[in-house]
Amino acid sequence: MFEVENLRSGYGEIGVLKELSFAVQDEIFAVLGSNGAGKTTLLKTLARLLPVQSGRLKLDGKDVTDAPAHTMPGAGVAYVPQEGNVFPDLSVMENLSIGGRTGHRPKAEKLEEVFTLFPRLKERTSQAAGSLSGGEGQMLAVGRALMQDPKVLLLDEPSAGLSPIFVDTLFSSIAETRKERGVTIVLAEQNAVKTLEIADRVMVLSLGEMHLLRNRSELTMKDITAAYHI
Amino acid sequence: MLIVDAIFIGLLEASPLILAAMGFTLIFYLNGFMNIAYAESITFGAYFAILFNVVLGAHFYVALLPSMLLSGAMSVAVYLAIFRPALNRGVGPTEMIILSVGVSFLLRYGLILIVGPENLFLNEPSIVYMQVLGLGATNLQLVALALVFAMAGILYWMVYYTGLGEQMRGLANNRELAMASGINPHVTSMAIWFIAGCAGGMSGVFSGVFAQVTPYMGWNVILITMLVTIVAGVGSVRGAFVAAVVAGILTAFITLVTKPLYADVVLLLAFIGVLTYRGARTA
Amino acid sequence: MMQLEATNLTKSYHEHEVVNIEKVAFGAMGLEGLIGPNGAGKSTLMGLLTRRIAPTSGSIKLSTDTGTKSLNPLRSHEVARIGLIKTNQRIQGFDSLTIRDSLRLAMTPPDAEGLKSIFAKTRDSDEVEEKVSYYVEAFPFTDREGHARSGGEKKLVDILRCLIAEPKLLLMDEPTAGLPDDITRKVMNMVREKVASGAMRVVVVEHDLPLIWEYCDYVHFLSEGSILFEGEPDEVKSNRVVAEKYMGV
Amino acid sequence: MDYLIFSLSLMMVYIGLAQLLHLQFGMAGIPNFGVVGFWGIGLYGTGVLYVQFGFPLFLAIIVASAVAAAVGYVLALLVLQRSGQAILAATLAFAAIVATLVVTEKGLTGGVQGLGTIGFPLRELDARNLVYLGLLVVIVGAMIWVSARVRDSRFGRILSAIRDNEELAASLGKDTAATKRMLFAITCGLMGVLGGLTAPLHQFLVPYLLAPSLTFAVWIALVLGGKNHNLGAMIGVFVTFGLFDILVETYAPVPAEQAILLPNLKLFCYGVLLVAIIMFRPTGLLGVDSPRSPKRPASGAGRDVSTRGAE
Repeated sequence: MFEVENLRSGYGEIGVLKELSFAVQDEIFAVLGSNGAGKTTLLKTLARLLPVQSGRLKLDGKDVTDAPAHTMPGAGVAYVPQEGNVFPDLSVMENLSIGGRTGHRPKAEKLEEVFTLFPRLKERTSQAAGSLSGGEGQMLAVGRALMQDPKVLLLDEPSAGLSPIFVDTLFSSIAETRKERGVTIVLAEQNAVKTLEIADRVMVLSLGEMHLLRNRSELTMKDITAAYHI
Repeated sequence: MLIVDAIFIGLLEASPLILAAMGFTLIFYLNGFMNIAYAESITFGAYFAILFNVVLGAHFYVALLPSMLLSGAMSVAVYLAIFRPALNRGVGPTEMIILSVGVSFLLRYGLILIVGPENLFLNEPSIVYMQVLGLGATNLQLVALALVFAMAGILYWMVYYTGLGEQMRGLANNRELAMASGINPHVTSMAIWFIAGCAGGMSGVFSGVFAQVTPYMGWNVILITMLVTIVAGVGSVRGAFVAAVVAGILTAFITLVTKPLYADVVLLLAFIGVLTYRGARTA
Repeated sequence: MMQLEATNLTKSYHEHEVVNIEKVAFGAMGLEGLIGPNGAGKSTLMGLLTRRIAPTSGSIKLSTDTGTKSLNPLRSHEVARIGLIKTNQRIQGFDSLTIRDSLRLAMTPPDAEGLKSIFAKTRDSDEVEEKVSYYVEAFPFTDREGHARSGGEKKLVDILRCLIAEPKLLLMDEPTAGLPDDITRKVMNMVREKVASGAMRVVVVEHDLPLIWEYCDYVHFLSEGSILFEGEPDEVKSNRVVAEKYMGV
Repeated sequence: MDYLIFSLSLMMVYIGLAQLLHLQFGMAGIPNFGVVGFWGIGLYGTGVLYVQFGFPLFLAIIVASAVAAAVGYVLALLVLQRSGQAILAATLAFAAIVATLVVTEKGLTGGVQGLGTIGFPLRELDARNLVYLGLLVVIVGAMIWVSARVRDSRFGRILSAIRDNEELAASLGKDTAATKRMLFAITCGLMGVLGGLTAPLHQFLVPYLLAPSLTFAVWIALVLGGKNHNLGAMIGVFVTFGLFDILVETYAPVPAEQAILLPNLKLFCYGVLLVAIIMFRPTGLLGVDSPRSPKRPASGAGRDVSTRGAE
């Protein structure tokens, strides 16, 4: 799916990612790391919201290093940022509807799927997204992304700031999405335990560099702890 | 009776203002700056109407549509030529306003250099006075009122119930997420500037037909439009609609109970008061 | 004696509680660290302590030798004047001021900057110039007489502004983000010296945990808006709750 | 009064207003769009006190200016801590209120008929006109000199800090709100002084003088000359008022029938200039003043101004 070669990226003059190379296959690809490891920067760059400072980015073999952000959904990439992941003034329904603009299937069908996955959203269709609780907001954000009918779903720390019950629900929804719809998922997380339950492969970032990249089965908590410096 | 009078007169007087406030708000909401050159969308709308109605001799109601569309086209042209490059260069909101003052001067005095400073008059459709609910009004006023409200309704519907409105509000709300959701910021912005220009143009045509067409007519209502927009809160089209109607009725009411000129003073003081409590805070 | 104390402090956005702290005290231990996973509410807590963010409920008090003062009714600049200053996580600066002017500004007291100063003969006292030179020359700025050039230099100036202002309690919000390693160490060594000399107390919010373990005398662990554990670095490091919350058990 | 001396006197007033706006906007970042209102309070206040109440001219100017300063202070209390757009709208509204009140209060101001200034000391064409122009030059020169002092002073440093990042300045213990209020009240008072000094130049004070076009003319001049440069205001007024109003309108050989279009052409050119400046040279013709710091170590590396932000 995604091929990343010698990627450097960051904000303005500040470099965050240093020479990152990896490839995402049809899988749940987890990016773990402590605060400030560069997870958000990586996902934003994949979504083309941050310029690539150097290196290449390919999607399905096609070079998208300089593709404008708004063409990415058409190419099958949906992105859920960690912060600002809904349109606060728009209603729940409108948020979903904005997501539903891409893809070929009818909106109604996709809506039904999202409501099956997150029944709570159905009860709140006319409520402004800004007034949702943290967990509901996160569900809406994922739901909006799924409305795009993506091939690749980029999720940036969906568990951040959520209560444990919501985290459980959310992660099982993510696993279900993978299983039912075959969507490739790039999941950036700090929550290693939950992530290891559903990921196929795991890349651990530490201060902008790749600490390790392995299959889940070859990975122990100890490997991760080292990268977290605890 | 005073109140009914006020409401009726207020609605009649506010009708062009409602459209102007809504169009102005759209741009304010989308691009985050007060576009003083929006005054020229209003003025040019009226002059386009002069072109079709007086010069080319079309019926007033026939001239309305092309005038409106041309005004929208001009709005897009100005956006593409000046405002978009400036926004891309990161010009701040206050400088954008000053820039829009420059654009406003350029357009207005350019217009005067071409057509002259004289006041012009549109050929009104034949006027019939009628009694509605015990109040006197002309058929033109009533048609204008109906058309303005229809247009305002269409704008409202467009902003709140169509895909374009959704995209526009999404873009204004969270630009990054909007782009990540596949909204093309350029196309959406152009659409908004076009629609805002159309609303301004129509507002200008009606202001023109009720009084006269002058190069300063847009300028004369831009202050009140700005204030209405700010009072309505940053970029709620719904709010601009309500605030424009309220401002119109309030002006009419104050005019009826006091000396006419004090109406402006009271209204302006009220606006400053609202800004004190509602304006966005800095440190 | 010097202590910043928050009691029953809460902050909610849209009924979503970001911070809920029963009681916490900063500044008692010298150089302290505040750590926690993403979304724990660290930045919100910093904002609450310096009155940039209004709390939903709760009280904040600063106790010094001269007495105890409630911060709740104070405005941002008043908080700074009683000796509580914060460095910024995101790059903040005065674009038109040179590095030196920016530092001079930070250490000039209010009564020296009034209208009268317009007609003063010299602008800044020798004492000010000396101190400014000390800080500017301690670091390898590209242009010591001009403006901060890179994001890193701006970030460094932000920290130096706070150090030169000599607050009683300095809050540092992610000081290392965007700074090269050697500069970070130099800054932290400087901070450690200042704390050791008793000039100020410091709280560092950081995601660079090795730095926390190395420099801090005491560490507060914040998760889900509450202080879950406090102690010396080794205790915190080996604490199960801390590891679990970071890793997400 | 000789037309050239009249024009030059008016030009001095414009330079003074632009210089004060430089202090407000260029230095402290306060977008005052009510310049004509404060100037107008000075103008009409002086006229009314002098004509209707028999105040001596200079006492009338002082009282009227004090009113302008007080109004500035109140307005500052109300809106100065709000966003730039709110300040802009509120000051614009304030100027409209002043203009409206001048029309409504006919008893005092003469309304649209105007207030005859019979008895002002400058009616005769004699040396006093030149002396008055000299006085204006001195006053405006003093304003420019004080601005330079402000720029180089600790007070000016705070103003720059507020303009660049008010929240950061407050977090360092600066009472930014009080500083802005004080600056605003004083400079608005001085705008009143300039208004008061304008009163004797006119035979009649008419409400038309209070049209917002004065505010815009001052803004255009400042932005054109360079809002962050101490001489930007002066250069800007030379280029706009000096070039168009004085040189072209007075001396250009334009046939009478086209001459009526000249003011429109002038304003059209203002618009083009303003757009071009903001698009291509946002710091104005003169760019940015390099801040002088009195003490610098001998190493004295070259000062690079190019990295300074446009703001």
